[in-house]
Order: sequence, then structure tokens, then C-alpha cells
Amino acid sequence: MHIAEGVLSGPVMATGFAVAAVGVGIGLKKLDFEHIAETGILSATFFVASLVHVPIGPANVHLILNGIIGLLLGWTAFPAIAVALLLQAVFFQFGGLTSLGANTVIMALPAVICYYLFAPLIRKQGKVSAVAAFACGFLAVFFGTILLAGALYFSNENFFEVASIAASAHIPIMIIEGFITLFCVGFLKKVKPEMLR
Amino acid sequence: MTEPPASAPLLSLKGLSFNYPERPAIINQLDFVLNEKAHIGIAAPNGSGKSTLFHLIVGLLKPSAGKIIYNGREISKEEDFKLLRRQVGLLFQHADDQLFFPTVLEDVAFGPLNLGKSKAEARALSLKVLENLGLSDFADRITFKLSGGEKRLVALATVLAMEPKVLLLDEPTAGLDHATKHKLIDLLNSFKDLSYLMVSHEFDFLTETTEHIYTMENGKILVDEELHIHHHEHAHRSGKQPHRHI
Amino acid sequence: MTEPPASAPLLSLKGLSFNYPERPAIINQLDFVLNEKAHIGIAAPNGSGKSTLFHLIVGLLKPSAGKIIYNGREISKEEDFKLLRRQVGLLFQHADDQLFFPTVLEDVAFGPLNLGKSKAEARALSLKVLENLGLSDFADRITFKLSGGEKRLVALATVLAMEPKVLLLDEPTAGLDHATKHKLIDLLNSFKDLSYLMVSHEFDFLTETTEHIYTMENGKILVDEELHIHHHEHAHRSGKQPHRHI
Amino acid sequence: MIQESFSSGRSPIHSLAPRTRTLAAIILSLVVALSHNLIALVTALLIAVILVISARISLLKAGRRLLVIAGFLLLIWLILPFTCGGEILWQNSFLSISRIGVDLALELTLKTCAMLLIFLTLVSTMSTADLAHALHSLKLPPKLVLLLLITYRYLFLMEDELQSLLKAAKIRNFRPGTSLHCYKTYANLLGMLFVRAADRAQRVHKAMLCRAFDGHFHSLEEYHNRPRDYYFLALIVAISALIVLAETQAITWPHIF
Ligand SMILES: Nc1ncnc2c1ncn2[C@@H]1O[C@H](COP(=O)(O)OP(=O)(O)OP(=O)(O)O)[C@@H](O)[C@H]1O
Ligand SMILES: Nc1ncnc2c1ncn2[C@@H]1O[C@H](COP(=O)(O)OP(=O)(O)OP(=O)(O)O)[C@@H](O)[C@H]1O
Ligand SMILES: [Mg+2]
Ligand SMILES: [Mg+2]
Repeated sequence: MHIAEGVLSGPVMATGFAVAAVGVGIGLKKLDFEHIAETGILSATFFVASLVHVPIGPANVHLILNGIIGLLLGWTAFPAIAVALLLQAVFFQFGGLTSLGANTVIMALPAVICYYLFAPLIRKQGKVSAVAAFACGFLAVFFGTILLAGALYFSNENFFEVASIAASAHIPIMIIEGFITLFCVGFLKKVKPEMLR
Repeated sequence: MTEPPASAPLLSLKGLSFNYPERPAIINQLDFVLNEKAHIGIAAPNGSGKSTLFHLIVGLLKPSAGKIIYNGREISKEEDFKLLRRQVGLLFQHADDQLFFPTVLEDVAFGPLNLGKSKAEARALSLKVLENLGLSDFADRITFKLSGGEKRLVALATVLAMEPKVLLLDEPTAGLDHATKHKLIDLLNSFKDLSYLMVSHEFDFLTETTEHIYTMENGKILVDEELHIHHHEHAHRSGKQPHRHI
Repeated sequence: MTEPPASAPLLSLKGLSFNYPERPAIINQLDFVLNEKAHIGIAAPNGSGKSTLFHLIVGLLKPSAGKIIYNGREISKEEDFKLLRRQVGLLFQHADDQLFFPTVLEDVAFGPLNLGKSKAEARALSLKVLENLGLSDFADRITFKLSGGEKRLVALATVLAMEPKVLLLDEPTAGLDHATKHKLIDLLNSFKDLSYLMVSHEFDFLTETTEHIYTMENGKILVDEELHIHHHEHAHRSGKQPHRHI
Repeated sequence: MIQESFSSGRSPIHSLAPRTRTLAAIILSLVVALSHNLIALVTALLIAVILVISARISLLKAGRRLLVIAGFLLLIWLILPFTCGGEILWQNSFLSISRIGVDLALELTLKTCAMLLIFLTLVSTMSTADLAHALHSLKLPPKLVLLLLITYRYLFLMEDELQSLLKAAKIRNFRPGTSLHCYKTYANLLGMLFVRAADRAQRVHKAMLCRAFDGHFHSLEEYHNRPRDYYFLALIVAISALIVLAETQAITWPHIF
């Protein structure tokens, strides 16, 4: 879920950088020395995990996992995702310098929103937790998709159809991310519940 | 350490070669035969390609040249390897890399479930394997919280639950204490009907569990230069009391 | 293996106790004294609390009871531990945990820089330490591309760059081959002016590098039950040619 | 799987200081991103190709990297010409091709390719460690730079762990498919990866404490610009000015269709 270089207009690019800067700023402020290693290593883990192909029907999709990132990192998701995206650009030419701001916001803002919406519910027991976990994974991608489509549309109104196709292509991913988040949260609650802040 | 009865070759490697991308060959024209019920040790330096060899055998890496023959049949396509992997179990160098379910029982049952067993069957089989390894109490423990030695034994259980004919064991003793090593020795010695090929840096352990110890050099297994046994010093607590060695 | 000249106690542990939250005590009323220039080995089962003990000594975990006395001074506050950690260097059980920078030189220089050395001083010191360990060529190598043995040596370099008086070595040989072990033995034997306390499951290695080998049981170091040395079998390739042992 | 494919080369570009390359990439990317004019963009693409050649990256390899955006460009060309409205270039009873749509698709294609190649030659030709140090000297927050360094350091380790876990699943006859069993397996596998990452992080943090770290990041790198760095930056600024000129001098879209 990222926008290629050269697609965004100046104002959208600038807005992306501004929001990303605020998010990264808050994240860095909350990132104390105790958690630098943890954030870095988790950031590396998300980068790597997002390379996993999961089959759906005849196709394969990459995982996004920003719901879980939010649950594990809160605001620190912003710097962690910014760093991971920069590395994806360096290694695979996914995105680049000018789209880095917008791409960070597309993934990190939903992560933070879902953290506030669902982290308290996920700590509960039974069905509530399970439903919240699914919703967290589903909605993190959903919000990201809305942001992505918005960034395209506000860059150039002619991108409307492109944006809607990109958005609908993400619907199956939302469902998969919902299930993956559901099971993954189940795993974490059993094995290391203190990781879910 | 007597010679086993002459028996049929179960697994043969012929002219096997492999290199990681943009690296020189790490396995180079390697020939090797593992007979039925044979127990072979390999002791070789770090980086000589032992783990790589094991991964080649079960098809996790693809050789650049050479043949893998199992039970008289050449294995080359992924479909063949899928069948091979049911019979040839690999114990990873790091047990941590092999366990990824929250509880021990789930982890052990994963293989049998993938082989198409029903939940009840998989569960029964897993419990039996755990019992055989003396791990009955562990079924509901969280794998991640087990000690290094316990993880190793559980990893072995996950392999045994696939009911393999051949075991490939990659440094099963690294970081294990004496008691756990002894347990492993006893276990391995009870696997009379299995063949195994085992890598270890510890000669003492290999002499107690294998019939031959070979080494690797320049990407080949040196079968003709077998390692010899002789005496040297060894430190031991309460050396006067009866005790065993590893 | 002769007794070193009687010397002053450098580090003493008195009645040290520790337990992980909601677990029984893993270190229990432990007493121990490490003298200046003493070289002590500890061989004890998995999970007996060796790594925990090392982490307690350098203040990474806080004891529930007991005292740590270094150089005649009781260490209790975090500020004291910060000073202690400059003199007591810990080699972690896993080298990957200890090397957190992409390049070797940067990693080695990290400690000196944190101690307030200038860039030039830190660089010069790091290069010297690397040279002493025979790692001069490694300065610009990428850490994650090193082999296991190389990582271990670089981790040792990062510790030595802090210019410690005492080394705590947590299973420095696990997974290393013979050649690298020998290199480590030679290195340790050259550290005559340092004290060190070393955990290993390998007796042979301990006998070559330490004066005493103790064990741990029930959360205590058993100083009175020293481990003894005697003979046993050992497998070796080309046993007739001259060779060394570990 | 993850590889720094371009950082080990030798070329005039590789011999520039990382900070110079980073700055040049930022300036050029921004200028190109904000251009719309065909001449400006063709110039940019030409410059990008010249950069690729002077970095001694084989055109084949660079071309392969362009495949990353091939899907996106295909989508653009399949949609924009038919949906944009405005002046019509060609039509039949089902479809009409709009001039704005074709122009836009062409603009995006040129821009995206140029920017990708610029990034490839100027940024992907350094090791990430160098990039981090360059960003440090460009006054990015030290904490962010440290985060980048740590992330990069552990990337390969975590990838190894992931690959091992995937292999472990494979040897136990796991076959990916569209099923809950499959998703559950992946989720557990990732959960294990996260748990181990957190565990490792705890130990790494302790190791940092042992080396007297207190949160202040001191870099060992010192940057000295050499003359060639100044010349290169001057060149990049001149080229950028040229592109801006082409853009603002109202050299109108020469319609190619
Ligand atoms: N994924 C990889 N990519 C590139 N090189 C690799 C990879 N894995 C291993 N190597 C290299 O291949 C060589 C052989 O590795 P391998 O793990 O097979 O050695 P080993 O004999 O098992 O060593 P050890 O005793 O340390 O386990 C080493 O030099 C290693 O650095
Ligand atoms: N963070 C932790 N939380 C809870 N228990 C722990 C933690 N770390 C270790 N333990 C437990 O404490 C015990 C002692 O662990 P420790 O790592 O000190 O043992 P060790 O003697 O170093 O073992 P090994 O030989 O395997 O390295 C083990 O049972 C371990 O499971
Ligand atoms: Mg190996
Ligand atoms: Mg330990």
C-alpha cells in the first residue's frame, strides 16, 4: 500500500510531509531510550513480515500489518514506519523520497487511530477481544486505503477511477489482515501479553 | 561402535553442488550414501556447509548440479520433495526457528495435520510422541517459555510426529548441559530403526551416538578419512564417583 | 593450572538472591569472591541461572537481597553500576545481541564514544583493539555478514574497547569450531592482567583457560566442590599427527 | 532476499560523499516531482539515464527495477485515456480517448521512471549505514538516525529468522492456500517473530547499557567534502534550474498526438 514517486501533486506532498513530521515528532518524543532498541527491531520485523506472500484464491498478496504495528508501538509507529518505508525504497524502489511523507501517513495514521480505538478492547477477554482484533486489522487497512485514495484524488481529479480501483483491490486484503490480526493477537495474548500495550 | 549389518542404501547424493547467489560453491561435487539404519556423524568447521547440505537434502535449497536419490528414486521436482520430507525429518540448528505455535501440543500436531490426519488422530499421535520423549507434562506449556534444552526436545518431537525414516540432526547439542545431552544420547541410541545423519562439533557426543564420523572439506564429505578415537584429558566434578561421559 | 599468587578480592557477591517475577528464586543466597587476575570457570546445567547471575553483577537485573562489592565498595545505586560497567565487561551469550551497528568499527567505537572520548580517540582505540584480536581487516565489514565465530570475536572487541578490568564471558564457545576455539583459548591466555569469570558447558575449554572450575546448584556457586580432571576418550581425525586439544 | 544490489559498485557516483548524493537526490526528485512540462520531463529522464550510466549500473539491471512500477503504469494507461474527458483524440461507439488522459499518463510515465532512476543511482548506490550518516549530517533527529541504523542492522537477522520459520513450516508439509488454517499458521509464525523480536530487543537494550549508552547518539563519521562533491552539487543545481526553466518558461506542451 504505497504511492509511487511522481504521482502526488505539490500540495498533497507537502501535506503528507507536514502530517508525517508531526507524527514522527510525537513518536520520537514518546520514544525513550528504553525503547529505541525495541522499536528498531520491531520496525525491522514489520519490514520483513510485510514481504510474506499470503495466498487468496489464485493470487498472492503482501501483508501490511499496520494494525498490529499500532497495537505494539502506539505513536512510535510513525517513526518506525517512516524508517521501514525508507528502507523499502532503498532496497526495492517501492516509493521514494518525495512520496515518503504521504506514504508514512497512509500507513501510520491508521495504525495510531486503531491503537486508540482497539487497544483497550483487545486487553479484554473472549469475544470482545477477538472482534476488536479483527476490526483493528481490517480497519487499519481500510483507513489506509481511504487515505491513499484521497491522496490520489486530491493530487488530480482525473485519478478518481484509478483511486477507486486501487481501493477496491484492497478489500480482500482487509479481510485477510483482519484474520491475521485476530490470530496474531491471540498468539501474543497467550505467549507474551505484555507486548500489547 | 561395531559395524552395522550391511544394508541397502536409503539416501544417496551424487555429484551434488550448490552455491549461494554470487558466492563460490559451498557444496562441490559431493557424493555420499546413507544406508538403512546407519548412524553417521559429521564434524566440520563453521561455515563448511553442513547446514546448507541438510537444507539441500530436504529440498529447502535447490542444488545447481547433482542428484538426490531416495529409496532408489531420483528426487528432483518439488512434488517429490514433498513426499521425501514426510520420510526425512530435519532438526534445525536452532530449535527456536522450528517452533511457532503457542503451545507444545499445537506445535507437534501441526505436521500430522498437514499430512491430512484428523484432529483426533493428530492429537493422539502427538501425545504419544511426547510421551515417548518423556515430555508428557509439556503438552500445554508455552513453547516460547521453555528452556533451551526443552525446546530442542520439543523440536525433535515435532519432527518425530511426522514418523520419518531418516533424521538429519544439525548440532543437536549446542548449548545443552550434560544431563540433557545424556538424555539425547539415550534417545538417539533407542532409535535403532531410524537412520540418522548428525552434525556436531562435539566428538565425544558423536562417538556415543554414531558408527562413523566423517568430516567436510572443500564442499565434500570425506568418507575415506574417518576420524579416530584416542585419549585426552577431561575435567569432571567428583571424578571418583561413578559417572558417564559425553 | 597452578594457583595464582594470593591477591586482593576484586569483586565479591554476598548473600545475593534473585527471582524473576512470580517465579521461585533462581539465585539464592549466593556468595562468591573473584580475586584480581583470577580466571574462574563455571559449568552448570541449563537454566541454573548463570546468565542471570552475570546480568545481576553488572546491574542489568536488580537482586532481591544481597550485596555486590567491587573494589571494596558496595554497589547499589544505578549510578554506581554505571561506573562498575566500565570496569566489568560482559560478553553476552548471543553475539548478535551485542552488535547493534551495521559496521564493525562503528560498533567497537560506540562504547568509547559513550565514555566521552573524542571521535579520533575512539577510532584509534577501536582500531588498536581490533588489531590486538587480529581483526584489523574487519573494521569496515558489515556486522551481519560475519560468521558466527567472527561475530563472537568482534563482540569481544566491543567489550575490550571499554578497557575493562574484569570480563564476564557467557558461553563464549557455543557453536564454534575447533580453530576458532583455539584462537579464543590463546586470546584468553594472553589476558593475564584481567580477571575473568566464564560460563561454558565444555570442560576441556575451561581447563585450558581457567584455574578453577566451579558449578552452580540451587542458586549457589559451589566453591568447595571443585571439578576434577581425568582421562577419557576423544575422537580425532588423523590422530597420529601432532595436534592440539580443546 | 533482501539485498543491497547497487552499493558495492565503483564509479564516479560511488566516489561521491553520501551526503552529496543524498542532497542531490532530494533536490532533483523535488524538482522533477513538481514538473509537468513534457520537455522538462524528457530532460529529467535523459539526466536520469546519464546518471545510471555514470554510476556504471547496467541498463538491464536498472530496467529490471523499472518493472516495480510496470503494474502501476499499466493501470494508468488502461484507465486515464478513457476516463478523463475533455478534448477527444479518437473515438468509436464504445470508447473515447481523451487528450488530457493521454498527456497525463505520459507525464506520469516519464516522471515516475525518471524519479525511480534518480533514486536508484543516487540513493541505492550507498549502503544504508552511509545513508543514515548522511541524514545525520543533514540534521535529521539523531534518534531517528539511530532507529534507522538499528532497523537496518536487524533487518537481515529478522529475515533469516522469518525464512527459517517458513522453512520449518514447509518441512512439516505446510502448503499455503486460501484457508483459515493457512492464515492461522502465518499469524502464529508472525506472532512468534514479533515475540522473538521483542525478546531480542530486551537483550540488545541491556547490551547498550553495558556500553555506557544513555540515549545520546554520537556518530563516528566525519564528513569532509572534496572538490568533486561541490562540483557535482553545482552541476545538479544547474540541471535543476534548467528543468525549472523549461517548466516555467511556458514552453507549451508540444502535442505529440
Ligand atoms: N542465506 C545465505 N546467503 C549467503 N551465504 C550464506 C547463506 N547461508 C549461509 N551462507 C554462507 O554459506 C557458508 C556455509 O554456511 P552453513 O550454515 O551451511 O555452514 P555450517 O557448516 O552449518 O556452519 P556452522 O557450523 O556455523 O553452523 C557460510 O560461509 C555462510 O556464511
Ligand atoms: N526474563 C525472564 N523471565 C522469566 N524467567 C526467565 C527470564 N529469563 C530467564 N528466565 C528463567 O530463569 C532461569 C535461569 O535462566 P538463565 O538464562 O540465567 O540460565 P542459564 O544458566 O544461563 O542457562 P543456559 O545454560 O541455557 O544459558 C531459566 O529457567 C529461565 O527460563
Ligand atoms: Mg550450521
Ligand atoms: Mg545462559
